[in-house]
This record gives sequence, C-alpha cells and structure tokens, in this order.
Amino acid sequence: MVTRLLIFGIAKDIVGSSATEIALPENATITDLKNILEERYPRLKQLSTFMIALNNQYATGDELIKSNDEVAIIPPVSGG
Amino acid sequence: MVTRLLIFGIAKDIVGSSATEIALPENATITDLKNILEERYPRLKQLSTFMIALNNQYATGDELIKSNDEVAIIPPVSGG
Amino acid sequence: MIEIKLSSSPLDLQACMSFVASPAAGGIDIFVGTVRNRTKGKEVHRLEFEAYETMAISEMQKIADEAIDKFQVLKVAVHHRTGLLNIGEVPVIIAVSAIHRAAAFDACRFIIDTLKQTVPIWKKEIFADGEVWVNAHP
Amino acid sequence: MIEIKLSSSPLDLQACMSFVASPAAGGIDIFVGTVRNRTKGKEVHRLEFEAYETMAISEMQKIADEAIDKFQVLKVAVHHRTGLLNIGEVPVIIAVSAIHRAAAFDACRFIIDTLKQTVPIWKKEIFADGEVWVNAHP
Repeated sequence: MVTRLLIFGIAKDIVGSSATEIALPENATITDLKNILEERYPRLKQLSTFMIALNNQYATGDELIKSNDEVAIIPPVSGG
Repeated sequence: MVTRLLIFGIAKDIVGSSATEIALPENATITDLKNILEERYPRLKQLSTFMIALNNQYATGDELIKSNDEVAIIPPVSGG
Repeated sequence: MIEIKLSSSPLDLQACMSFVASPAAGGIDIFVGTVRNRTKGKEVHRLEFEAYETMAISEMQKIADEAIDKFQVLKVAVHHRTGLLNIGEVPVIIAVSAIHRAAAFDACRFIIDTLKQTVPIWKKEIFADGEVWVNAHP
Repeated sequence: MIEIKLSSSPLDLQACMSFVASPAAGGIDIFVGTVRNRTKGKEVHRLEFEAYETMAISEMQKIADEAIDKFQVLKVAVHHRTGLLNIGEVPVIIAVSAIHRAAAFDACRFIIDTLKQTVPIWKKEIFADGEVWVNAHP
C-alpha cells in the first residue's frame, strides 16, 4: 500500500519535500508509520516531539492507515 | 468661610443641583463637611457610601478645607 | 507610555490599538465595554454616563501608572466615553501592549477592575419605566 | 456563534470586533498577537507562518467550541494569518464577547494558550544570519 504524506514546518526541511509517497505494509498503524519515518529520516528523532495527523485529526498510535487516508507529519507547532 | 461644592450622579439629584455653596466654620475638616451635608441632605446617608474629593483627590477625613479648594461629593462610582 | 482620553464622541478601537502597538510587543490585550440590553432581568433602553472630568482623568492616569509599575507592560491606552449611549455602544476601551501576553491580559483586567472601583464616573440605567443610578444604594 | 479565518492577507481588528458584538454583551476581550523585534536577545527580521490549512481551521474551530462550552461567552472570532510577516504585523486576533467581562477574559486567554499548543501552524524566525523553526528542538 502506498500512502501520500503531507509534511510541514521543520519536517519539510528534514524530508526535503512538502509531500511524498511512502510504501506501507497492509494493516500498518500510525506507530508503524512513525517507526518507518524515524528510520528513514533520523533527524525527526531530534525534534522535541512529532505527531502524525490522520485525516486532519491527531492520531494516538494504534489507528490503522487505509489507502485513501490523508496522513501528515506534524512537528512541534508554534502558531499564534 | 464659604466653599464651592461640585455634586455628581445621584448626589446631584439629592441636593438638587450640580454645584452649590456651603458655609463652613474656619478649620473645618472633610469629616465636618460630611456631617453638615448628611444633616442637610439626609438621603445621602442612604447611599452605599459617599466620598469627598478635595482638589481632585479622594479625601480621608482629617484634611482641613481651605477657601479656594475644589470640593466634590462622590457617590458610589459606576464607570466602565 | 500612557494615553488617557475622556470624550463625548464614539471611541475608536483602531486608535487605541495603534497607540499601544510597538516593535517590542508580542501581544496586545484590548477590553471593550459594551452597553448591554438587560440588567438583573430588566430591559435597558440606554445608559447615561456622567464624569467628574478633571478627577476622572487623573484617576485613570493613576491606574495606568500603577499597571505599568505592577506588570511588565509597554504601553497603555484608556479611553472612556460620557453622555447618552445606546445598546451596543462602547463606554470604555482599554488597550495594553506587552512583550509577553500574560502581562497584557493581567494588566488589562487590573485596569478595568480598578477603574470600576475608583474613577469618578457614574452610570444611569434608563428603563421604559424609570431611571436608576447604578451602585448608588446597598 | 463562531467565526474562524485563516488568511494570507492582513487581519482586520474591526471585523473581529463587529463579528462578536451583541446587544446581550457587556464586554469584549480581544487578543492581538504582534510580531516582536527580538527573541531570546536576538534581533528578528521577520516571521514566516506556515499552516496545515484544513486541519488548522478544524483545530481552531474545536478550541472555539470548547471555549463556548467551558465559559459563559456569546461569540468567538479567531483569525490567523499565514505567510511572511514583518515586525509589528499581526499573526493572530482572538475576540470574545460575554455578558460579564470575566468570562470574556478567561475564554480569550484559554483560546490563545490552547491555539499555541494544538493548532498545526508553524513559525519560522528569520534573523540576519539564518532561520529557526520555533519550538522544533528541545
């Protein structure tokens, strides 16, 4: 399964793009995705935190990722 | 000594005027003035409080009133 | 820097904001008082504000000075209106700028709370069937 | 009633005020964020704000809904800007009306504090000698 990933803020600088595609095993969870991302882009581990949003909602970890989901890397926010 | 008195808010309705002159003994204090006013206008005693301002400052009671002082009756304030 | 204004004309929100704006400021808090259509369950038609003008200005100045002493704030504007005001009109605007927002909120709240206790301005509520000077009686 | 706006154009203070105004309101609190010229002792040239737009809007809506549940407030406007901002420009305006002023202050402060923690918007500080994404690193 190939999932499209949106990337913001400093994560965009680390990944080198504001959107990318990532190959995931069937039944991959948010935690699986985080592990794959940290392996591929080790600098993500140096951030204060990073969250994954699944379809515009913060994900906790156990959620399964489906083919048409909108998935995003959310580095530490700093709006306002 | 005759002192000019400014009168505001509900005190203006009680006294029936926004300014009046009041005869005071020499060396009268703010407390003396309050007593004279309460005797002459007993409805002032029904207010939550009333203060006297002497030359644009709240007076505590012991201040002596001099001839050219600006004296004002300050009923409970309600600005804002 | 402090700007105090007492006026019988409508107050200007943008002017208050512009006065307190500063390159050093990270946040501005603005309190806008508005004339409410009800008080204690009763419909209000309009309000009338009367001020002891010279003393009202000096008391507002004192409160602004105290806010600048007490909180880490940069600039303060306090504008108060007098005369007859209809529902929705604005009797008071307080604007405070600060390096950090917490100080702006704290100072703005301090100023409006203190203003309502000490500044010689009086508000008369005008109802369909009469008028009441607010806070006059226990 | 809630108005959420995310925009690359300058924010409009008067529009925020007008949206929250109500005949039932006794007070309005408005927080205006402004771009500060220094951070941690270092001169800032400008800021750049990036947003995950759809989610930023839904998160701001959630916060405004929560403020209306939590506090006795009438109307809430939350406007946030994106793009490059110079010193003194306004990245955010939050306006809250309430029957009584304490609720307006509490809700306005709750909204800006929560917005800074949860809304997916990112700020890059641009200095003479480089750029830093704020809060990114411990």
